[in-house]
Amino acid sequence: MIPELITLFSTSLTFFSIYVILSLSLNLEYGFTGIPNFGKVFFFSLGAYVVGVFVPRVIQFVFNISEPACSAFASTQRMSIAAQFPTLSITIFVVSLLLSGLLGAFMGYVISYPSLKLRGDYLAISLLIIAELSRVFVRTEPSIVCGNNGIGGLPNPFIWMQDPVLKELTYSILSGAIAGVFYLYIHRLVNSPYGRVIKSVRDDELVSQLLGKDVKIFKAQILTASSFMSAVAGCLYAFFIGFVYPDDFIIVWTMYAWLMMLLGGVANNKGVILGSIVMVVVDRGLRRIPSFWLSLPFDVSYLRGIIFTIILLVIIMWRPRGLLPEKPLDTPARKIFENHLRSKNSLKNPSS
Amino acid sequence: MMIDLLQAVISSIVIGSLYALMAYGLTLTLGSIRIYNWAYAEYVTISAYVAALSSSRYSVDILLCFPVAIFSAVAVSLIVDELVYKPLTRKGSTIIQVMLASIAAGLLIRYLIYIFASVNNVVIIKAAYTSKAVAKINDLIITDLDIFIVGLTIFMMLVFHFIISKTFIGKQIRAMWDDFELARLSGIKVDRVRRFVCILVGMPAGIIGSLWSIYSTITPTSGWLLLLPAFAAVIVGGLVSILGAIIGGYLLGFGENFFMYIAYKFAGVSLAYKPLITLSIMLLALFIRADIIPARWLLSVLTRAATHRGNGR
Amino acid sequence: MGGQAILEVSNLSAGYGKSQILYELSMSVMRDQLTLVVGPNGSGKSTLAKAIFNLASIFSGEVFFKERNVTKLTPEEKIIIGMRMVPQLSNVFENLTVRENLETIYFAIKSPKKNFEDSLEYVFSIFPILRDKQYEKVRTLSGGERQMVALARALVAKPELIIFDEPTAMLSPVLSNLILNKIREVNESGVAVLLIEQNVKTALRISDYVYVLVSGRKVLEGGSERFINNFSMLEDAFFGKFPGSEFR
Amino acid sequence: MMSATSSKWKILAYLVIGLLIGIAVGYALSLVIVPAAPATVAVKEYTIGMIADLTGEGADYGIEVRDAGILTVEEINSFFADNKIPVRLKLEVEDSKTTVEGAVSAAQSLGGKGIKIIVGHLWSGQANGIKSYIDSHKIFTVSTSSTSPMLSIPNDYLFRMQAPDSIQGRVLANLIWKLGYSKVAVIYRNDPYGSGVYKYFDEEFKRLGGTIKSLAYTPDLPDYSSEVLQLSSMVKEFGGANTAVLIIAFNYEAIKMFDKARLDPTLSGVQWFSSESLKGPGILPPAGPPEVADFLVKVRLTGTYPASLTETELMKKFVENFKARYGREPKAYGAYTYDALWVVALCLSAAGSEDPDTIMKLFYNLASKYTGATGLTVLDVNGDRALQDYQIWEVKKLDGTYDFKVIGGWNGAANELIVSSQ
Repeated sequence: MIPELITLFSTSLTFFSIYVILSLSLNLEYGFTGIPNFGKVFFFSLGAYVVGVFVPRVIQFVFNISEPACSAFASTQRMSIAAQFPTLSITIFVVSLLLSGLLGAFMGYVISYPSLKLRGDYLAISLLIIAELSRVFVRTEPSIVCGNNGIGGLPNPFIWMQDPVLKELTYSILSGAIAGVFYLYIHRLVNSPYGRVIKSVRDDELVSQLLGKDVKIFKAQILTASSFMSAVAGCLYAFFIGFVYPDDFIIVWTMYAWLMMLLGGVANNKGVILGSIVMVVVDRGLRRIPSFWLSLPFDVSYLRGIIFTIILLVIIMWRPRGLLPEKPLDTPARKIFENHLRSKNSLKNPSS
Repeated sequence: MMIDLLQAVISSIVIGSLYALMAYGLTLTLGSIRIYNWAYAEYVTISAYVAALSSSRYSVDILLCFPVAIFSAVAVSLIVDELVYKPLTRKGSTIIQVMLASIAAGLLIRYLIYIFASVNNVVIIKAAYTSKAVAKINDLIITDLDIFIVGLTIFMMLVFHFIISKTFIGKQIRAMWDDFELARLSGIKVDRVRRFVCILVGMPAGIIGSLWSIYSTITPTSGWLLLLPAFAAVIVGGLVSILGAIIGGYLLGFGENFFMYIAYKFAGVSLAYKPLITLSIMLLALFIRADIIPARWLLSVLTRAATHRGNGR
Repeated sequence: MGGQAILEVSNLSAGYGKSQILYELSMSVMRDQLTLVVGPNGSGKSTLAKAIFNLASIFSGEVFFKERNVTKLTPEEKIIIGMRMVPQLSNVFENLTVRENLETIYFAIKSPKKNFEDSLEYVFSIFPILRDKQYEKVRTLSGGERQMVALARALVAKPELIIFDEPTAMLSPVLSNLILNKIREVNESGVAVLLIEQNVKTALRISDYVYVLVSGRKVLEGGSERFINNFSMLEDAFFGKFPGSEFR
Repeated sequence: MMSATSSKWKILAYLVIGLLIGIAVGYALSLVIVPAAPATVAVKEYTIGMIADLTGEGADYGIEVRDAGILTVEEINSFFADNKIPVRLKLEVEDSKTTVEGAVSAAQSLGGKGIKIIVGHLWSGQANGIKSYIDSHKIFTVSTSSTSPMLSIPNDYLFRMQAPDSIQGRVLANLIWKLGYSKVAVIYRNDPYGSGVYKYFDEEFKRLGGTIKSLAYTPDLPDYSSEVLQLSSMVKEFGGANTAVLIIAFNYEAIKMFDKARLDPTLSGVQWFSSESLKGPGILPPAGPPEVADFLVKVRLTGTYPASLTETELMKKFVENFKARYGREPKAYGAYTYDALWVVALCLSAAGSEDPDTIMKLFYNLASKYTGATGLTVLDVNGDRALQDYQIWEVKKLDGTYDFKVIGGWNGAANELIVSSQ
């Protein structure tokens, strides 16, 4: 009973953190800078692939396991070994976290090059295609994560804790912390002068160019940062699931990210949190209700999909800026300015 | 050897014409009502199921299945437009929001199809029609289905071309394609034209669906699997050029079958890489469009060859 | 005045989205006159045209066409009852031929089919150049010719009122004079014209009655000759020396 | 206009709130109802997780396994009740959507509910997927369907009611060789199952002295015409004489291939063989298209199927009950589910707890004594079925209806192949 509750909590928390990171990064791209990233799942999957490539190879190299990394036997060995070496498993986790982040950032930077030249909608489709392309490639290419067999035996950093409940709890708390760090980082970022600039880029590129801001550089930086975050999310996901499988990373992930962002509120980080909460509750919640309780003739998983898509449609139709509206920046400068306005409220509020 | 190549060419043409017709529908939506219609996949799937079910379960003659399927596709296309796209356009949503909505609508429909299929236990189904070889030059086989597919698609494309270029409604569509506001300022009843476009777009979907249900077994994801190459064709064709889209369709058909086969035969490339060809071609085209690959002339040739170029700016 | 006014605009406040640009503007266009609207940039001239055609968002006020309240009519319907508008920039279908450009608007108005050739003749009599270019795509035409096509589109199907939004924008002086004269001809042929112009001097010469807009408000109106005589009045209005122009 | 949007917003807000409430209720229910059972009497109720493909392309198999499971649990419970054994079973079914990640998330959500024992229709890809999870969380898992040799691993938590395909591969090789074919063109699914069967078939057939050309195909493509084209050119290169084709595929992909192949004179001129995955619902009419069935008759599609040669009493009984309950025959893995659940039930009653390690030990020796619907379920060191008989079937058309006709068998104990000559 109690362990069940804990497991439920930790699972939800882990997914919540992953969702938050994903949607935060999308919010940074679309909400604040206006880059329509329809390839979210691509950057997300990068993180997972890094785990799938890096972790097994390293463990097998260190303990020279001769078995091919893809074989289930090798994966069992990896798990049992990692269970004996806490420091090792944690180090591997940290390193692969960094690696995936860096790879994500790098790809983000690379992608930013074409995306600057493409018009918004072209960018959207091409990112969507890149995501699909990479998935198909990884699924076909056996040397990365064993093609469409997927690769297992990715030891959770806390696998050495004998009690799985405790293990998952620790992991969830860790990922929650990571999400929190990202949240604070973005909050600071968008409320800084930098934040004002990217918003101006979103609202009117030309003007911000005329103001002497190099739009290209800003977009590149944003894409790099957000891709870093998405990749980290993917890494967390891979370690939690303990198995990397290309066909897992289909367009639905991208849709989820958009759903969470739009639901909560575009360009509003609190909104993103709200969106992620709704997401987790619906997702995990429906998972916990076996289909025969709902007495449906079909499986619940379809119902989940339907609920999500309907919410998404409703949002786009009636509340395209999300439930929570975009707030003006809270910077010291602005506070002073507002006081100034209050003192002599003759002037109109200058734009930008 | 030679025979195999020819066989590959034939399947290239068959698949190519399917893509071309589908790309046609997508281009029409994109050009005249400015929508990246990702839900188009589900129009195809639905009509495929309608055709397959009515022919296999209720043993309707396959030729009668076509009109039924086409009708269903048209109906869906109209419904989706009325419920999703038109309201959004009225609200002045950005093209990105509409694209998002179309993907969402598509997923919704797909889930519904899944539910329908799993409840009635018809997840995997095929139209009841036995295609036979009509021509056999020693080992080279041409089935009646091949001929039927190629003939029908080309015929439909000609019909659509006539409608677009000659009839008055076609001219109105092109006017809308050109400049939406001005079309309204010319007294063109944009909503009526829009509805007509939806019908015009639904028909190819219906035809593709019913043809595919004969050509291969269908599952709720068949439409989506077909949509990616079709979109690739659209992009290769320059997004808003009908002729371009058709050329792109055949290009991809050959890419996936003929070139893939050659690559396998002579370079030992695994057949599994087939989808990659599509997607790479698509990406290449996009990058050419964005001047990231300095080969603009290649695309501009395509687009200039096209009957008319919408304002892709 | 109201007597043979074909277009009445009363207390019109309009803008885009939430931002208001026109403030309680009232004006009227006479059947047989060429009415001119002038004003500095951003004074809301184009917004006025758009608002009359329900293409901008109207906050308050009405628009009457032939004593009928047409404020809420859609642009399509307004075309059908005989109003026309020639927008400033994209005012022709680039990828249609000249003929098709004319057809689209002619048949959209359900005019009798058999008379199409006659109307073409009429149009070509005004713009002879278009006759031999009628099967060419507008894309291939020069700037001046495009404007002519735009005018032709407005004329082809028996209009009663045409609103021109800066027809001479981006045209050489010679061409703009030509176009303006054509517009005058149109007006003399018995079509009421509301002309929105920037190069005031030329426009004044062909117009009968003038409204001056400054920052969304009507600051001045009167017969053209009055302004031709002392042009300084206008200049002062433009530079905001007039009663009513010193809000902001 | 403002009022309109705000009202819309209200609607949306209500929708979301309503959703949250609904879900919250769901939680409450799930938490209240799950623990409610043990609190009743001295009778212990153990919840057994079941993972099956209830949706997606593999639903035919998954649903059969689920139905067999429900049937069996009822039987077990009534048996225990009659014999005053204080043990009851309860089934908690999770859908795995015919995908690997579906199985993984299913396993996780079962694990999240504190379930210690899982019985499931887990084909090898899925079993491979959930393996790390069940091992690290100590969840005792029995698969009714996985047969990949890749997963033959000593003292892990994955047990399998079927023998690994290392045996089936050999049986196929011997079968094809015995029928007088020395050259085989193989097309196999590029996943643990397909490559597993292929690997051992390849070894054995080469050992027997045959030659092989092979082609791996990617699952879930819309169209397989180029694969089929390639297959036929492989057969051509063999020259047709004493050449056969072996297809190791899932039914929904196989149908597409057959439908292309039936028009190819080369491919319809040779005999085809298949592993057990094609024997099952979905490939023959009414589910499958008749023209494909005709093709299969024409090429005399012959294959193996793991089942005891002498039909046991239990099997008869199970089939009768299944028919009586669901009005259709158990075609594929139902019987294995039946046996798996029975052995698990016996273990639970013997152990008196669901501690996975105790269950593991018990499972070994109880299984080796239990003779179920599918014969004696002895396990090898890897926790896989050790002794496995295989039926040899061929697609035949008898007075209008198509069926898998048993034409011979492989005696697992004696390692000998009998094929009725015709």
